[in-house]
Amino acid sequence: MELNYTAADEAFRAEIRTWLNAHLPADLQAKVLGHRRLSKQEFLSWHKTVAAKGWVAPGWPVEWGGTGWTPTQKHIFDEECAGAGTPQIMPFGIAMVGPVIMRFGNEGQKRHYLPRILDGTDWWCQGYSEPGSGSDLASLKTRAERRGDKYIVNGQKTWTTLAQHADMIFCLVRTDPEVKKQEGISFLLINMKSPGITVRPIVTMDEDAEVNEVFFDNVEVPVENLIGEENKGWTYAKYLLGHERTGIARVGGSKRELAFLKSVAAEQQVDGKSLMQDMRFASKVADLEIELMALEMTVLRVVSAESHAAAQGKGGPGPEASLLKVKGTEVQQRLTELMVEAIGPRALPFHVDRFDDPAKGEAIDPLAAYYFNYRKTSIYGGSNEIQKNIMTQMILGL
Amino acid sequence: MELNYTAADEAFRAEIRTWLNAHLPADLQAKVLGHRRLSKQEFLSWHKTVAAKGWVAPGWPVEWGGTGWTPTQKHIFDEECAGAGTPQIMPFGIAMVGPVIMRFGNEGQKRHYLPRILDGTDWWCQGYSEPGSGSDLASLKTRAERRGDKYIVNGQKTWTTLAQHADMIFCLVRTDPEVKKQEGISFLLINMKSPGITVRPIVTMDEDAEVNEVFFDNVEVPVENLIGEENKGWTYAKYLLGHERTGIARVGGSKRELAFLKSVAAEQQVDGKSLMQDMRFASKVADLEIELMALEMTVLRVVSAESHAAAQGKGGPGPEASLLKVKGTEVQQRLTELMVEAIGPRALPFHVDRFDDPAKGEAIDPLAAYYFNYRKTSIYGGSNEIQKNIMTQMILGL
Amino acid sequence: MDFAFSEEQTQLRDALRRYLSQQYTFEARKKIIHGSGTSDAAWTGLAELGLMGVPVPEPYGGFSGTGVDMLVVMEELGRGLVVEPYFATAVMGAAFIKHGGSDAHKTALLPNVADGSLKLACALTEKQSRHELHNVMLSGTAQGNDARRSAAPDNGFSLNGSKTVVLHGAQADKLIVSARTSGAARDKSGITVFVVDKAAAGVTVHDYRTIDGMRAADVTLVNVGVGRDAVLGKVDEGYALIERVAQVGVAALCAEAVGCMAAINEQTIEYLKTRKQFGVVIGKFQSLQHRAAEMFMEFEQARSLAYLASVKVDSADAGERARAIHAAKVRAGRAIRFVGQSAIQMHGGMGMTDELAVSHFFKRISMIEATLGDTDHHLAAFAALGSVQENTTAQAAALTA
Amino acid sequence: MDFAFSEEQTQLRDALRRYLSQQYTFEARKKIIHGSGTSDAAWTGLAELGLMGVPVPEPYGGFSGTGVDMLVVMEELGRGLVVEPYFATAVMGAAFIKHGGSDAHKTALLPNVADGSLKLACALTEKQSRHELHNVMLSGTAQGNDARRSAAPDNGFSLNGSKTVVLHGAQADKLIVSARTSGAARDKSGITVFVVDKAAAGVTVHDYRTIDGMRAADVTLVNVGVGRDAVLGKVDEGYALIERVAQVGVAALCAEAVGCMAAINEQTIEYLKTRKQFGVVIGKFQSLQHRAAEMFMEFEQARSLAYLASVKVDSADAGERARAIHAAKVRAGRAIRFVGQSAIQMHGGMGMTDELAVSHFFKRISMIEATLGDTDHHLAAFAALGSVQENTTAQAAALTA
Repeated sequence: MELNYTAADEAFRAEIRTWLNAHLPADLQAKVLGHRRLSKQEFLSWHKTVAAKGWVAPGWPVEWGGTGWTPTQKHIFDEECAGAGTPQIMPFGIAMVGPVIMRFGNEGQKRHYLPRILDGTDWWCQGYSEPGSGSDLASLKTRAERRGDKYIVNGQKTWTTLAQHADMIFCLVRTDPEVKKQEGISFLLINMKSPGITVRPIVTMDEDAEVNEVFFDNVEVPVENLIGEENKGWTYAKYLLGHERTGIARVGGSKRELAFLKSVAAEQQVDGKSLMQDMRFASKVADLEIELMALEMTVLRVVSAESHAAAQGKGGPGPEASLLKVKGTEVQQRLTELMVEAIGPRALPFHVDRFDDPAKGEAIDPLAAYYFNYRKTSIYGGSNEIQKNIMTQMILGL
Repeated sequence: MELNYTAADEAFRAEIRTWLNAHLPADLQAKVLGHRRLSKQEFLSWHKTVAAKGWVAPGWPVEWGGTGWTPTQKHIFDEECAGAGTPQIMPFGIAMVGPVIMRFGNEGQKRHYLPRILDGTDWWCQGYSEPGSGSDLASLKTRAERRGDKYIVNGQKTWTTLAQHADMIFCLVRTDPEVKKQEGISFLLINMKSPGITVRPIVTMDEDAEVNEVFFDNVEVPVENLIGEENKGWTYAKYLLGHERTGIARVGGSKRELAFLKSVAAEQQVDGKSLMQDMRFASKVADLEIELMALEMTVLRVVSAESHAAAQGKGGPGPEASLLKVKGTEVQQRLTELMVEAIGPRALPFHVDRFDDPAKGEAIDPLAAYYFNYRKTSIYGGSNEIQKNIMTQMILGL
Repeated sequence: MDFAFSEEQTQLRDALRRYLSQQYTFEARKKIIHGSGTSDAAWTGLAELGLMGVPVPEPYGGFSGTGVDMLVVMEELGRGLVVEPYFATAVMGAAFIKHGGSDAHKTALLPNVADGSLKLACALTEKQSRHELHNVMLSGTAQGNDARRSAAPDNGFSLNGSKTVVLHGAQADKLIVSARTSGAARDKSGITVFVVDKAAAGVTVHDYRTIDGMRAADVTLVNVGVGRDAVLGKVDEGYALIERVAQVGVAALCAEAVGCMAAINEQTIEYLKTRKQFGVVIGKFQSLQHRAAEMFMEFEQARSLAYLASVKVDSADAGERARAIHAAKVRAGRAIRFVGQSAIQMHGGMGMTDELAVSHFFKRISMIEATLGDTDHHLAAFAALGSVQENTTAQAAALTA
Repeated sequence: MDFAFSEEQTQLRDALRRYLSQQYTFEARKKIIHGSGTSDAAWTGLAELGLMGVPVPEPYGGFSGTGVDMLVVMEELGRGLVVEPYFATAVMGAAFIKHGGSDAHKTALLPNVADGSLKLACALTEKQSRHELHNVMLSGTAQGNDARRSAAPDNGFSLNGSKTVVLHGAQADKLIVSARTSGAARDKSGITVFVVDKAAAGVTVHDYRTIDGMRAADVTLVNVGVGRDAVLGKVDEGYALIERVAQVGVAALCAEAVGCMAAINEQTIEYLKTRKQFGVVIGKFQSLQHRAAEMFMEFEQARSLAYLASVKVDSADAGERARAIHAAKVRAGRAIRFVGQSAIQMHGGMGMTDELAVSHFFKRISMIEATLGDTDHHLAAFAALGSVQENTTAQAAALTA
């Protein structure tokens, strides 16, 4: 057991940090650190900066533009980016559809799509959930009927994150309604500019428009946009959900937010002293910090197990990802709770007009909205109840 | 809404308190307050004292020896007894089988058993649970076969509280194995001295012998010991479980234990001051005290609703009893947790030889055992999971 | 010992619930919060129901309502998710006049509160004060020669400073302002409470939305001159008045939270009964059932102490009053967190949307938690009250001695 | 960054687990705890496996084991619910000698620890001290003329006072005793640590069971004379040594708790898979499934920090060491409460019995929580360390400045 980073790891960290210091624009960083809302252009410009450096897809094979980093290096990279306050690299292309295309796509699909994902040409979104199919994803109803060399797609997807920015959507569609629900699903890539697609924003309780409904009205999709075999889409979907999950705990981001929480609390007064000197509040922060320390160690244990497995030619993470998802979101949500607690009645003002610019207003302005927004984390990506079901079955065998 | 007691209520309280002061023996009180273990004789002598005063069965009709008190008066009586530290009046006769006999028994049964319950001649125990039938009580297997004017009983009961002291046991037995499980159950009264009954103590984790296994090997029971009709026992069993539940919250006892907790904590030092001055510990106590205040109000709301219902000739409490059971046991268990926390490493010594006498050792000696013992409260009498099921179905309609 | 509501209370509740369900629908409310923030029509409607008069003493045109009457009103306003300035005006504002006003104040102001023609707002919180209402820096300076003092009238004060998160500050006609007239920022003495005309020279009000659909304002006072007759209570001794009024406010907020949570629980149960996944309604999943049962229990426990607070808020016994108020806010706070978060979680993605009422209820109760002292604030205050053990017997008391 | 155990560690673990599962069965253990409290045979068996030598430096006949080696041992002893005086002797006792002993102490004592022929116990806690190991009143008085002082040898001390809950005090050959040699009861300076022969005149030991099946003792010292050569560390500066040794102890207890919780979780899952109610195994009920999943998560989180503590306990960086130790004990404490209580609850009545191992595990981990500082104690200590933010980038750090 060796829980210190090697000198090589530390050198790697220094390299990342130096590069981030030089290339992360201060205004962009200020927005991220200040919990402000980012534009498409801002996400994209950062994606392109990282892509130009060759670091945008550390999880990909080197031949397709990956980095060849060890699991530990990937972890360090994630942590440094999160700590620095970089915009998130959207996962829909790099972490989701990319690996599916790589694994199950044909050569033409790989050559066409992968470089465009890498360099940011295509912004992808995810067409999984439907109004009637949330936790029970396999019950999806969006139909794709083959007509000649086209599929005709009809139906609706929902909770489609940032679909308003997207060029492409990967969709689970029903191609055979007669068989068992998991067996009639296919995996289609659809151009968002296709006639018949309508995107309608869903306003969330923080009055943001992160998610959308996407409607398909006789949308024509070329058959060459099918991934793998028809009616085998459920296999690919599950692969996608199980791929690259250690980042799911978001330890780096939570460490940054913990520091932010402390800085906010330190400025609040209670009983004539700083709120961080208040035993009750300090205890809550300490408990949370300890939970986060434990989570970081748990992530690193999984990373370490991955490294050993990789060394023996075995693959990917198991159901531990469910643990990381649940604990990760609990920590994230708790951080936002304590931020709101810290600022007391000043949580109330809703200066939504200030949310695009950290120069407007104060650092505390977006915090209540951030709290409400983050309730999503225990719902999306397989709700925490679903994650507990997975642990129950896969780990505990109940 | 009138949340103060009336002058008449207060006078009633004073009467109870005066009587308790005069009649509760100091040594017995010291044992109860000191969490010591009581002998059969001690329970019984207190039962007889209260019975002699005519207060041992406040829930019974006056004609059978009840008090004619209002629900509020009954609540006050419970509270005063608990606060004073009287031994518990065993519920198996007074609160359980008594009401069943009164409601479903024949005249002969009433005239024979009820006075003996009242004056303590018969110590009753409860034959409900079996090794295979806990939460799923109706799956019980103990057989009673009719042979002439007798039932022949074979099988086993378990978790039988204080069966070692008992003269009589009321039993759910299976008289018809062919029908739906709820429909083949009968309610039998069995003399514990009958040949073929064996009582085997179950040692609990605090090394106490509160509960037992009771084995029936061809035990002969006269048919006149059947309550009501054969195979209708499940109805009577449910009646019993739903009867007289507001006491289930044990608010009076918890108030006494809260005072005890504070007295123990006040004597502990941390950081040069009393543990009750420690913000972390004081917060936990305050939270618990508030929960108990809320529970008391909730109980009084149920009592008040009962009074209104009684005034309109309607009967008893509903599924709110489940709420009182769950919250009541949570408070009781939390009290024991904080007592153990308060005394730190001094929780470890297990001076079980001192548990029968408060003059031996110190007040803190039995506290860890008390904590472990009280884990039972969320298990017995319908586990808290079962109570949540009941609330789900009966109140929420899910 | 009787928890039943009187016939009048039941009638008031029914009338109010009927009015709100017909006139103050979720859609109507949405228009209001995205419009000017309050509705004159609704205000008139509520006034016609007699709501503004409930807390006002009879001699001044009201009904001399008790804390329990206010509970009935606030519970329904919570259930209806009403964003009108009732709390600012009829709860807090009226309480300031009632507990601190002179006869002249009462005669001049209370009848107008009762008939709905006067709106009040309370400017107590400052940027640095968090939950401590004695943390006051806005200065009240007696008359004198320098620039500031010269603004004060004879025997009066000049007010200078800023308040923040003044609930419905911009919608009010008059502001009730706490000011530092002597001592240092956190002294409990040296605070004076003034009634200030919002239209007075030197008063600037910046109106904004709050995240729970209400309105609040930042209020700045520059050389605002007020006379002695603007003082509520006594000069330098205003903090006791503020504390007393805050208790009235806390009791009302707990009642409002109970109304909100009643609605949340109903909506969640309804959702569990209709939403299907895996071929069954999700209310069949035991983990959700048990969470719903826990929401029910949290709600009932919070309700019990909201009732207690509504009765004890009128008590003359300061210790008993404080104990009930602090306990109710703590218990409400715990319930708010659990009930609100659980409701959103069990609604899944739908719970995150602006479209369903449940998210609006969640936001409102969350902000109630942050108003007039949060859970920790009241927990600390409760713990500081010491071990007042009511109704324990002499024997048990002896143990603690 | 590698969490794998070495081949030697894996071998040690396997050998120990095999030994315990064969020789130290639940029934065998029960006989021990209801008999003399410890087993000579087991002690010999463990010694033969080399267990006592793990923490002892090689020059003194041991294996110079690391914190991780001790983790491996303690986790297995936890899993086996071993009641032998390993913690008192090889963890705490050996650490006192290693960190505070002179060469003479080491030479005289450590080889005997390593071969199992010497048992130690640490007498630190007093009735009033609760979790504060600097709360020491047992007096160490330098030589002098009065009755007490005359008992002290030349240049030595006379010890007078009482200790309580001395783990395995009666089973030990020598006691390591903290004494007040100057200052007042709660001063951190003025404490001196002594090695005292249990057989010395004036030493009385009262042996008793502990509720978790161990043994402890009340120890009374009356005019016990000890020489300068009995001092571990420096006179009046013993508290730093005690703190250092307590860290070693905490790391070991966390590892033991992890072993216990691993067993508890396995037993609970097994019970859920076999116990039937309502015609199905109860593991099919979702509320129990989710609780089991939460137990799993609690366990894994506690395990992660037990690992960290086992590595950092050897660190020369005092801040880093304290941070990891406090965090591990807090996290273990949270897990202990949840895992233990849940296991009993899900076992139903069977969980309450002395018959199943699960109740014994529950008692043991509960007492671990109360040993060497409880959750609140370490939480306070952790919070007091301040915001040491490791591995955050310069940008984030700037925010907190």
